[in-house]
Amino acid sequence: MPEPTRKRVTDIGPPHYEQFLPPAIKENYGKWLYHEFVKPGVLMHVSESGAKLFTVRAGGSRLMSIQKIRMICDLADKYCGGYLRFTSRHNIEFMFTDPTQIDPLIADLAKIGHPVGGTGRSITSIVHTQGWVHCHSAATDASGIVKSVMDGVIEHFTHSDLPAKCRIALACCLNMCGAVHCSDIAILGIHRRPPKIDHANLKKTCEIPNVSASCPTAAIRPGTVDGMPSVVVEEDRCMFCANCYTVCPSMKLNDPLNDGVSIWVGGKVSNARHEPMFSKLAIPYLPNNPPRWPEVTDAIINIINVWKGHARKNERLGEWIERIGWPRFFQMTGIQFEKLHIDDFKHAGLTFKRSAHLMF
Amino acid sequence: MPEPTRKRVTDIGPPHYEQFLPPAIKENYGKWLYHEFVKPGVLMHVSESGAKLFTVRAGGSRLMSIQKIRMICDLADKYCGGYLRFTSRHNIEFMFTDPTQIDPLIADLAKIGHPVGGTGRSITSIVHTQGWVHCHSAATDASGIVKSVMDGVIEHFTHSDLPAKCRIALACCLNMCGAVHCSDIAILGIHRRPPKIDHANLKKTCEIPNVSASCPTAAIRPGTVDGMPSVVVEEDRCMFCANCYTVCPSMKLNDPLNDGVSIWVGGKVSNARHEPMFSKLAIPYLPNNPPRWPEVTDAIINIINVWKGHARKNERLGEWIERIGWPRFFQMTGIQFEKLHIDDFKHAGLTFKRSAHLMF
Amino acid sequence: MADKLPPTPKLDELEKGPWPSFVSEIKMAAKSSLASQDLLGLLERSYNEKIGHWKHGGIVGVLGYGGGVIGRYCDLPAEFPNVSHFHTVRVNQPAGWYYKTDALRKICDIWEKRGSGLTNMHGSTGDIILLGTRTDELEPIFAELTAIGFDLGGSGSDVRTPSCCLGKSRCEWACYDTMALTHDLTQSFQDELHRPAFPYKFKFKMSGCPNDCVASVARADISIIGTWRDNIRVNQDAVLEYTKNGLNIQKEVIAFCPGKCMEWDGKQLDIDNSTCRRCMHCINVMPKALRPGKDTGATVLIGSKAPIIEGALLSSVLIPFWKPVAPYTDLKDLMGRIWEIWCEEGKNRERIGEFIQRMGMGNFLETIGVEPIPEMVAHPRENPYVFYEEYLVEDDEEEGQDKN
Amino acid sequence: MADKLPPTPKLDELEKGPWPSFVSEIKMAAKSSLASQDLLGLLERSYNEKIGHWKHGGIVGVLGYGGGVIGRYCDLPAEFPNVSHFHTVRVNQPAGWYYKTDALRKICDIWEKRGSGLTNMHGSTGDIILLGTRTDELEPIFAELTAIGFDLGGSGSDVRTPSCCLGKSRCEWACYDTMALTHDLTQSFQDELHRPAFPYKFKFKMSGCPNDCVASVARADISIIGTWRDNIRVNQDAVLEYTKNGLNIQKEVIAFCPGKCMEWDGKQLDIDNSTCRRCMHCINVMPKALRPGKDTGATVLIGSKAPIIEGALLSSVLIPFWKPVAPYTDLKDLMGRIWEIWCEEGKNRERIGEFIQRMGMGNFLETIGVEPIPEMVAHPRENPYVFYEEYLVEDDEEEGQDKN
Ligand code: SRM
Ligand code: SRM
Ligand code: SRM
Ligand code: SRM
Ligand code: SF4
Ligand code: SF4
Ligand code: SF4
Ligand code: SF4
Ligand code: SF4
Ligand code: SF4
Ligand code: SF4
Ligand code: SF4
Repeated sequence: MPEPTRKRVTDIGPPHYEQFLPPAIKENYGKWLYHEFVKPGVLMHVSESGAKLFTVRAGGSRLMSIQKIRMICDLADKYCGGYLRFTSRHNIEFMFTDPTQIDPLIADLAKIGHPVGGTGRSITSIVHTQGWVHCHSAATDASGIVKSVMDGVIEHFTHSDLPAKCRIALACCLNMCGAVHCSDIAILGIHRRPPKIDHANLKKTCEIPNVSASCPTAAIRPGTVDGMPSVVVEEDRCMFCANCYTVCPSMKLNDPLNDGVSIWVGGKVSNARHEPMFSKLAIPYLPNNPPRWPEVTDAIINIINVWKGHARKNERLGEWIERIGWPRFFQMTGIQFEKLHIDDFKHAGLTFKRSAHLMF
Repeated sequence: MPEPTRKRVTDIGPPHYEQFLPPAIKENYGKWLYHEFVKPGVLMHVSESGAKLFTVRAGGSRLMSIQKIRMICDLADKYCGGYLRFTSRHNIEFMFTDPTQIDPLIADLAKIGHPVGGTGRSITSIVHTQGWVHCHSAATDASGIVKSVMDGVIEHFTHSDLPAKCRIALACCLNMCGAVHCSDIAILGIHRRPPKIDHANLKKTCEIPNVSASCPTAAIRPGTVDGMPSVVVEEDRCMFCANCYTVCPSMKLNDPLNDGVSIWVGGKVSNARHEPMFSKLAIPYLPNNPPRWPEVTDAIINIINVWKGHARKNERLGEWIERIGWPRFFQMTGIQFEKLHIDDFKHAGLTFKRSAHLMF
Repeated sequence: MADKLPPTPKLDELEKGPWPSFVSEIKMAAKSSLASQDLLGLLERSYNEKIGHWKHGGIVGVLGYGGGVIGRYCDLPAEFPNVSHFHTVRVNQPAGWYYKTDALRKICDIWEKRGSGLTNMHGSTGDIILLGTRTDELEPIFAELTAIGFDLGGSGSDVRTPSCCLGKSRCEWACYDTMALTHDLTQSFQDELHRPAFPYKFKFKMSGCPNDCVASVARADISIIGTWRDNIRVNQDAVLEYTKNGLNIQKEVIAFCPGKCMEWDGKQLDIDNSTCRRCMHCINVMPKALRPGKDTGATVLIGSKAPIIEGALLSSVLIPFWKPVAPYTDLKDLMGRIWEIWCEEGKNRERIGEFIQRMGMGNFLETIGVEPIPEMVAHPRENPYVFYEEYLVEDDEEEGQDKN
Repeated sequence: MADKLPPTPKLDELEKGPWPSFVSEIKMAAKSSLASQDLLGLLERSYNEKIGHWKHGGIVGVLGYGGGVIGRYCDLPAEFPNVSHFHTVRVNQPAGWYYKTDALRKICDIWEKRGSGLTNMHGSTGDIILLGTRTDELEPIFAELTAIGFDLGGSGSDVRTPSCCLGKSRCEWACYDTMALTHDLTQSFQDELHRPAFPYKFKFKMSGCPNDCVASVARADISIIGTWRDNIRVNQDAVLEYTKNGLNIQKEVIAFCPGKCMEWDGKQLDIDNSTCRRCMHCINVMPKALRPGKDTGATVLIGSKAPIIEGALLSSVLIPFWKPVAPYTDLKDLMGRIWEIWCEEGKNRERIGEFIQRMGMGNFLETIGVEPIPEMVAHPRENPYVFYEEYLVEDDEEEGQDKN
């Protein structure tokens, strides 16, 4: 086995979590018996010992200033003996044993602009990535769309009023840092124009053989342009993966006129009921329309409403679609099915409908 | 549209079926209302008109002599006004309207060696191919195994005593002429030794470039052997598809020491309940052991017995396995799971277990 | 001639047991056929040596036809001269495999005179297989067959002999007339059937309902499977009757319904037909109580095949609901368009199902002029590698530009 | 400094509405950070131009570490000099994302002094992301972080910062101690985490039960998901209680059970645990009545990843049931064997999941010394292209010969 490495004093690793556990949690670690939803955003966990722990979950804007973190620390000091945690979806959780503290805390959170919710059959925070705030690859912004969509669906954050959980995620390019590929609804930044090649600089900045080799569809080959050694792209073959751009800055994919987002639906991660599923393409393209991306927000609200109106209790979006069939999903949401929806990558044939199980 | 072709008097096509329909069928064509199983091998179809048609299904040996066909014709003349039909699985059906004829016909069929059955929740005739009787590609015989297996499972032909239908098929090589790939149980002739090359004749009989190109795994390349231009096979890469042999007789795959059969289970074709499914590998290799292939027969009887003993009513073999899981299938049948069961062809990754849905 | 039968101790073992014996059949034929006698000897040898004794077939056939005969030669012609040639003749069966005995007897007579006396009733594509004759018998056999109204089936890179379930002739579930369609297509495509001109074989199979009793979805380039668009017809009294006779509807029917669209309250069976998948299960279990709807037709699927070489395929939906109306011009037109592009761009030995995968279903549909619809896919794409076909350029923001 | 904020009419729109606004956060940070001020201006520009303004990052980092910092440079340094460098620092979070406020405040203090004052709490791998600083601040930041007990996380071709659900700390379903395992692995693999030496990144994610609250199955090279081997613990009284409170067990629980292994007769809930798939659904719906069994442990899965470039993968079963016992030597040994073969034969930028597919799972298992078992596959192979590895030769019929 690889030996634990302590060769340099540097590698101290993260602090041990134990020092950060609230006393009620330390005492009941591994002894929890069941939980109840007190109200949206508020959980009660009951221990074998009879102890009760209340958790208030506040929606986080993942991009946070130190000023805000300090305000949140103030609340944790005030209500939770200085303990708090963040969730796997970037929300903030406050835990304490005295239920009378619930409402005051919620009121204080409201004051600093943080709603409480995201538990049970709800929409919780959108897992997302950097977008124009930090990444060179981004085909769209992340935080702006996320803010707009959450504003639009906030009632489903603060109320547990959906057939089941609905997980939304956003990634600003095909690298899919948020791992959006298994989300109930995924928003994906996309390029739609083949690389604009900076022929003047390409030879200087990149190795030509590496650039050609980077293209999974072999669309790129070495060539001389305007007397300079560079590469040529067969545009028909480009599927906009941006792999060439990842290895070479002179192969720019970012393009204001053609970048935008696509919407994917029906993925899930949990093993509950159905095995985990990938999300599937619902809308091939919506424009980048900052600051509020109304087309994206509307499209998502529409999908959620149709699902909410028709699914059975417990049916995640993808499970519902699987029962009613994709043709009806397209029909009910009014989304146009087109050639682009049909897979043409390497396992495409396995996505064809290979039976007579049809609904009319 | 392609014009119907009548350019040569030759192309008369098959006789029109109408002239061969028994009167009771002509009269009730398209008017059938429902059917009942009178007893194994005997169906009653009832028409809107109230007419009743009885069908007696006799097991056929697909390989039949004209002598036997004439005997069968005699029975059709005696009981059915000279009409008869064959089924899509090579059985023989006698149809008439007088139920008192059922038992005498069955008795007469017994005299010429043909059992009655194959209806309802039963095993019916094995769809199969040519084997050593006629095909150059065969890795095993067809008729001999089929006869041996049917002898072993005949009680499930003559009694409708299984959880559901069980369709067995045999193909004597990977060409799979019987389309065995969607059978409850498939018996598949296989080669296991890379081509033995007839270097002396290869150049004469085949085009070397065609031979190399024929190999899907690129195991074959041109080469000079004993001074003669021929081909060389990288044996590790051979997956025994025999595609090289199909294009070149000097690439012999047939090999008495290594040929044999593999057993595949869990396929189906109907849309009833589950969508159609491919069969999956159960036993990678059983030897050719003529004349009665006892290993094959035993293996199949074992699988059927385990299924019969545990499946729910209506569960085809593959549906049952899907419910109980493959680990339990291997455990219950005592079949050893091994590396060869794991797919390594082009969609292999899609067959890995990509969830925590496990049974212990 | 019976006393001349070679000793076949191994094969004789296969005359034992209850199932009809093909060895007995060969022995019967051997009474009047030297070829069948030699076949017995040769097969016994294969049983001893565990290997076949046939060579690759050459191209043999009848004049003007490119298919219908499979050439076959023995690799031990000196020892077994009567099977040195042992070609099979594929005779196109009548739709539904119905016969009058006189027709069958006439075939037997021809085959007694000119062949081994052995047949397959039928081959797995559906033909009558006449098993084993010599090259010089082929023309006479063909002449005599056409004289009694039979013709050859397909082989090679052509339309193969279409086949079908018995459909409306004896089945209450047939949603269209499979035999009529099969006969019509077979007649219409005689040229395509007899004169191979395709990249590879092309098979049609017709089933009257989703039970698919000719296994069309697994082994036909075009699979036509009957179905209905309206509601399952329910006779509630008959449902009750079944339950009284011991049927447990919850366990045996509802638990298996893939549409999860049935409810049973002990008195009334409710079906939400909008999510019924037309799987047939409930109807199969209660044929007296349930029936397919009245607005019947067929689903047309495309592309199934055996595994050689890219892996097996099942057929996939091309037309979710098609109303088969003779002379089926719409379907034949579509076939014309499909064959045109396949003949033009298909590779040698590339079945249509593989071809569609290679060119992409979307592109294929575009070429044959069929709209893409969600019924054609199990689900939309999961991977994000979309070939967007147009993009805007700076100079002219308003106009799309075709990438191609 | 607040009066120096650039005009941001577009971004200001994103301060409206009920959801917490990242724009307000940037503005708050901008009060004490010139970098955040410039970020506002730059982002407004992106909102106007619909394009980002960042360039490929160069290699920046702290001494002796190969990862933990993402270099980032602005393409308009003249106009936005304060974000001309805007590197992020990935700080390894404590397992479960629990904090005491004093620790958090100390991080804030460092970041106020040496960075933009902006963070992500947290990044999608799980790190604390300190968003935007200059190259010359990196060493001081690192020194100050380690002084308060924090260290950097992963980036580049190394072990990435492991993360986990809160497990036994607050969840009744945790089948093993996710936080203990995560902390231990993180500490044990410090070298692999800080000094990239792999073909590509390698992620660990730990979930306490099959609900998988860290989405490990979708985005971890090793996904460790809690489960149990024995029977679901049922409190029948509590089940009854749920039904009295309006739960329709048939419709809401049994109809969704993927194992089809439950029965409810109105009084008693029967579970056939032998075909229960440990999906959690019934337990999720009735947490007071049902609990996972007592013989708990975890399923270890391998190989998930995002789509670039061969298509997305979910993790697949490697060890169906593993008993996590500190110091987890068995697991770490296995990791060693996996990394050995991957480092030796993996291609550059080939994730372990892709590597396994390329070399074949059977071969992979052989190299790492793990027995192939049926739990690893959804089903055995469907295609007949089997690489049989031995064959007999004539001379010596008794002995197998290895093809390789
Ligand atoms: C706090 C958190 C774990 C953590 O360590 O941070 C957590 C906590 C709980 N999860 Fe979760 N889950 C958390 C992320 C997830 C994720 C991961 C994700 O979304 O990226 C999943 C997988 C989602 C998916 O399948 O795509 C997840 C799938 C579940 C499920 C299965 C839901 C389903 O029906 O598919 C349950 C069971 C349930 O809700 O019935 C569940 C149940 C729970 C319970 C009830 C567990 C318990 O007994 O305490 C906790 C409260 C649930 C609630 O809020 O309704 N938790 N849960 C995460 C909160 C995220 C947030 O801020 O909103
Ligand atoms: C005669 C025949 C059609 C023909 O044109 O020749 C036929 C006839 C009937 N089939 Fe079939 N099937 C026939 C081959 C098939 C095939 C094809 C095959 O096996 O190669 C299938 C698909 C098998 C598969 O899925 O792998 C087939 C799948 C069915 C099913 C669906 C069974 C299922 O549960 O999956 C039914 C419905 C049922 O039995 O409940 C059915 C039902 C029927 C009914 C009851 C239809 C009717 O109302 O008359 C007929 C009598 C069934 C019986 O024997 O139990 N028939 N049936 C074929 C008889 C073959 C034989 O000699 O045994
Ligand atoms: C006679 C028959 C088997 C039988 O005993 O029933 C048969 C026999 C042969 N088939 Fe077949 N196929 C027969 C039905 C099938 C079927 C089933 C069907 O049509 O429903 C299939 C699977 C479905 C399909 O088409 O995919 C089938 C898939 C093949 C293949 C693989 C084709 C592929 O695309 O995967 C080959 C190989 C080839 O074409 O090179 C093949 C090749 C052959 C050849 C011509 C061998 C060769 O490579 O030259 C066989 C001649 C055997 C002989 O000496 O008599 N045969 N073949 C069947 C035709 C009888 C008839 O006309 O009624
Ligand atoms: C910061 C973060 C997004 C975020 O805002 O949360 C991120 C940001 C980047 N990711 Fe990521 N990835 C981040 C989590 C992920 C995840 C999710 C996860 O780890 O759970 C994934 C999907 C899971 C996976 O690993 O497959 C992910 C899949 C990728 C990929 C595609 C890898 C693949 O094998 O498919 C790339 C491309 C690459 O490696 O070349 C990538 C590359 C990048 C780069 C380094 C861009 C690049 O090509 O150089 C991004 C730097 C952005 C920036 O300027 O800050 N990032 N990246 C996440 C790390 C934060 C943290 O440490 O906590
Ligand atoms: S998804 Fe793409 S653009 Fe967004 S942070 Fe990740 S690599 Fe950057
Ligand atoms: S974006 Fe992808 S497909 Fe297009 S040229 Fe670049 S590497 Fe090739
Ligand atoms: S399966 Fe193979 S060996 Fe058998 S008849 Fe077909 S081609 Fe010949
Ligand atoms: S049998 Fe198939 S894999 Fe083997 S050498 Fe011949 S063509 Fe290649
Ligand atoms: S496919 Fe349908 S219509 Fe045809 S015989 Fe079978 S059950 Fe009847
Ligand atoms: S036909 Fe099948 S899907 Fe439709 S109601 Fe009956 S069982 Fe359900
Ligand atoms: S994964 Fe399971 S154990 Fe972990 S928090 Fe979620 S429900 Fe609890
Ligand atoms: S855990 Fe899932 S599979 Fe097991 S009994 Fe409950 S619902 Fe069924």
